[in-house]
Amino acid sequence: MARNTVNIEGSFNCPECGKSIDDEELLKNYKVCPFCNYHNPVGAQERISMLLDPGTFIEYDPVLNTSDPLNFPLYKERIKKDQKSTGLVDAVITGKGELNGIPLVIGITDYRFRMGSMGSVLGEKITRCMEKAIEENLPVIIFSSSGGGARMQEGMLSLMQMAKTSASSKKLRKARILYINVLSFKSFAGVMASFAGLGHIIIAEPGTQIGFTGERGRSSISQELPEGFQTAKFMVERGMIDMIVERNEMKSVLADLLDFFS
Amino acid sequence: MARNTVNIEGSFNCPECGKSIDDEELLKNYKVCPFCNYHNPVGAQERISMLLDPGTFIEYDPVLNTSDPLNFPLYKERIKKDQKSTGLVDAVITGKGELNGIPLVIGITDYRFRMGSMGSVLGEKITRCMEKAIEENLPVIIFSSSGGGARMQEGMLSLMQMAKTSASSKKLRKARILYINVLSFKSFAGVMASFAGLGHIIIAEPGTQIGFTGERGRSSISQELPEGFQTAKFMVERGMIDMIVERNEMKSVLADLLDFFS
Amino acid sequence: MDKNILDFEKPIMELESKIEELKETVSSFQTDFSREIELLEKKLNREKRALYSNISPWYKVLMQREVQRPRASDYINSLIRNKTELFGDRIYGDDLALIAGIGKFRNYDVVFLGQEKGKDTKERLERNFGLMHPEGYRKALRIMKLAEKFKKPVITFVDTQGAHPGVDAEERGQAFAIAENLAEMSALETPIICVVIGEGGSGGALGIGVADKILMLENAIYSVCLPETCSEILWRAHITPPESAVALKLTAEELHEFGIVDEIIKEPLEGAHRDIETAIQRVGRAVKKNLDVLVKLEIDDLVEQRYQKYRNIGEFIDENYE
Amino acid sequence: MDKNILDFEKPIMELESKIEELKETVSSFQTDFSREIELLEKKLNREKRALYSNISPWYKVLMQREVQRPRASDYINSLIRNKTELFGDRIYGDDLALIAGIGKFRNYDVVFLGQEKGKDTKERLERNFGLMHPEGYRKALRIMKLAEKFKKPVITFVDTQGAHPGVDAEERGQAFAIAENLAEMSALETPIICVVIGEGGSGGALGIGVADKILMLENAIYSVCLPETCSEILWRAHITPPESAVALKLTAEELHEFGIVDEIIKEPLEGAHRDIETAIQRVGRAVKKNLDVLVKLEIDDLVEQRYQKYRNIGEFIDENYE
Ligand SMILES: [Zn+2]
Ligand SMILES: [Zn+2]
Repeated sequence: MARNTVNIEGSFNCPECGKSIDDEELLKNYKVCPFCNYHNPVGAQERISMLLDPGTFIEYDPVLNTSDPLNFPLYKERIKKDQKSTGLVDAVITGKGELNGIPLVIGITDYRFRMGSMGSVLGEKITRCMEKAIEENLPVIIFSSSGGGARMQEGMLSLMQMAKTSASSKKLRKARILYINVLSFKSFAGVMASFAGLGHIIIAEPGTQIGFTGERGRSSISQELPEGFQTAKFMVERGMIDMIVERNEMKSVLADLLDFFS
Repeated sequence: MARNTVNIEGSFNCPECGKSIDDEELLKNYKVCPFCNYHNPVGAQERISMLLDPGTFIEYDPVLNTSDPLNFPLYKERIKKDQKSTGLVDAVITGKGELNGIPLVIGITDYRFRMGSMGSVLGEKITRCMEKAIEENLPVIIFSSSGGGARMQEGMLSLMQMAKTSASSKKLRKARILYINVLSFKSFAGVMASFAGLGHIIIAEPGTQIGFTGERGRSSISQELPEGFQTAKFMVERGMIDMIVERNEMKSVLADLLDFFS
Repeated sequence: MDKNILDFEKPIMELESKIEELKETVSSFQTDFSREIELLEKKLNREKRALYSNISPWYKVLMQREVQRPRASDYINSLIRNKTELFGDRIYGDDLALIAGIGKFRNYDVVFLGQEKGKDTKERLERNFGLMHPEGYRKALRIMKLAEKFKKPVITFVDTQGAHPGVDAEERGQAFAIAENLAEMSALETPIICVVIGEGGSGGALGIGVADKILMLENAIYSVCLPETCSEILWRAHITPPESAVALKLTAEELHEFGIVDEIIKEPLEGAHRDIETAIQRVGRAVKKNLDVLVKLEIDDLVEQRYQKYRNIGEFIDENYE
Repeated sequence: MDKNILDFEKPIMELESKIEELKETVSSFQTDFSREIELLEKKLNREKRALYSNISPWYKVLMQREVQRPRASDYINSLIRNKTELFGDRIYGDDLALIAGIGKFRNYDVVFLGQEKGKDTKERLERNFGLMHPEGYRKALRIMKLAEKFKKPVITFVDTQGAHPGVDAEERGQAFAIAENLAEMSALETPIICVVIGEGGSGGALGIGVADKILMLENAIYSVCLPETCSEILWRAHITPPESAVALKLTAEELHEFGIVDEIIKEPLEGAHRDIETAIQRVGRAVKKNLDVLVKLEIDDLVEQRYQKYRNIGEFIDENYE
């Protein structure tokens, strides 16, 4: 699958239909291909600028960094590489901001950084931002673009982040704080099976791939795949997702939801 | 299907395997065929004597009778006929008693009376006995042998008994009072889709037929039926029933459950 | 519109069109016929009122089935603004026989649920003729729980012949799904208003029909079973479906007398389908009026009143007290 | 027993049998060899202790898979009296990969859940090798909710390579079912004790593994992913599964150091499978000891402590604080 983001000077070839699109036009169109409606993955910083009112975002815990607690082979190197290429410290940005004037807490996982997988930093930041939301009584929206689940290189510490972020999601529920998940590009495994699957409302962008077991895990079991398997549309039909929302309508749909549930 | 109960002088032919069984022996065996384990339907009074400690049963509302509120064709005649043949006033007996010394509230619907269907009397008696159980903080066991659902001859008053008995079942739940359903012979439609499907624990006797739509309703839709469709075993595999319990073990299993959840 | 005419209306429709023809014919005369026409039209209207206020139960049944009545989607689309439809039970599937979502009704944020039979053949098949599967009831419950959590009133529109009677529905626990809804709706901590807009059929209708207030359109029906099923069971008594429809007492008026229906919503003279906009606005007004009252109640009182409402339904002879 | 011997044990097993042979041989002599034999056996035992207290992570993995370890059913059958097994999720199906029920453990009424891999080929197929489907997680949740309602402690036995990775599990929302369990278990208002008895594999294990206390058998493993999967992902680094097993830090001791596992249950010298009864009794004692403490806590404190337990798991550099 396509991991491309806009980084070729001047123009961009759609990984779905192959057509060439002017960079500027693509950005104006929220990185959605104007020819085939392919929703290109969006980085965390880009998502913030697409969604929040300009100048309202205040980042939480911007310097939280992995300590490589397992001293895992190649982990440090790969982290550094991803930090350099994305400008992120880890695979998530969290913070507070406003959407059409409505204050909220937001978190965004980024596929470009270790496939958006969850280690201690991602788990801690998600939990902290949920706890802040409870303190300040603000709604929470989490965007997930996580093809990876619990991050292998932090072993069981990663797996336990599933329990930790699910526990803080449950705290949100108990506090009657609106919690919305938006799944974009890919959402699988340990991220999908914890905080990303626990929202009161779960939205997917068109074409998002959603599930527990990704391609790799499934390979052990050879089965005929049903048409459209694990796509957003498939998951709506299977009752798991509330709705599919086009990226250019995302802001207004979220504003409606925030307004309704406030 | 067999509606036979023991009423032929001296001996009884099993409706399942056709073998002849001595009346006395059949009764000693809880009306279960010793040859094929067919569980013959049990009347409400018989169930009480099989299950409760002798002399402990105190009946609630023994004279509650239908008023034929719709003045429905032939209803009065059929009620009189069933009253005469069963010795019951309507299709349910409720009351208080003890099982191995444990006090409880019990209700038993009887297939022989209008197929165990629910009109105002049955609904009122179920709700009253649940309310008594809440007042006295006693566990509730309801046996259902109801092939009929909401009783047609009382029209919408019958249908609303589904809501009424479900509401009192929910009151039991909120009061943390143990509620056990035992399904015997048949449990369908309006009875199954209300109080009989709401227990904390749902038990079925072997061979019980369980579902929403009975044979009549299904006839409109021609479909191949899966093997064992709507049997107790089928429903356990489909996750709807906690367990199947043989009639001769029913008392001890219920005693264990009452003991555990007390 | 032809297929929308039921047998019982044919004479009056004929009279009406004859008067129309007459009007056309006389318009070419110099003589003034207006007084005579006026008298005729008055008479026609009197006849109409008599006819439509006395539609037999069986014709009411047929009206829900054979006529292009306004459906749940009509009421929802017209009465709910800023509508967001929600899908799925988060367990097994989505059921298109039930439309569910959130939006603005008048000045209220509400959650809505509606059984939708569909408008044309394609939609009817997609929506399974409004016959819900277990996943539909579970979707309804999931979304009602959301309403409860965020303290939003629930409005449900009932219009179904019953729950889907197929093998797959049995396999996934149709009876258990409906029972759960009845239990949970009886204690849901937010106001619920149910509007019976067409055909209320047995437990399948009731599965989204437990409410603080049950409103019912004048010509809608609500029955423990189909009149045809009733006749089948009573075949030895030679009772026809029209007779069963009478015996079952399935009209709004009768159900109001039994204390089951709280309020009857008058339809336009010839039925909701002849003036859909008026019908919808009347439903809107009735819902608003009831909602205005319900939202003022303390939640505990609301839930206890709902319990007592159902607690008190039923008629019997209790010799101990009489 | 042959198939129960792993490579690393072969030399010591050989030594042991040689000593046995020797004993037999010398028994025909008049001379007393008992002193020499005793010395040999002492040496053997010292070697054994050294060997078995230093089993490599990879051999621990293999021990859970290739050896007839005691399974969830062994612990449940031996430790729980008056057992009543409960089936089904009340929604879709029953999942035999999970054994669930109620019974007496020591002086406690408890609810138990256990992932069961099965003993022979037939049972393994029936139980899907302990790989749970969404209906299994939902069955677990239904029965845990019953435990909460009636204030009974929950004991769970973890032994699975992971959640079932098939198409049907995806269709019925495997991720969503597991997520719900994690959320609900984190706040369940009754004590939960989890015992990792064999192979704890990823989210599939965790789906019944959120607890107040996590106990773990000395040789059991618990890993974010299979070592093989890890090696596959790191193939360019030429890391073999045994090396991955080291890197992943999946042993009881390592997880205890991370604060993930609360207590390690010592196995009999050669492993739980060589002395099943002792292993089971040790598990019983450890569970009882922890339960004795947990049941004394106020429910609110218990749930808050559980929250804090998970809240505090994770290692990172927070430059604002360092
Ligand atoms: Zn394109
Ligand atoms: Zn027999």
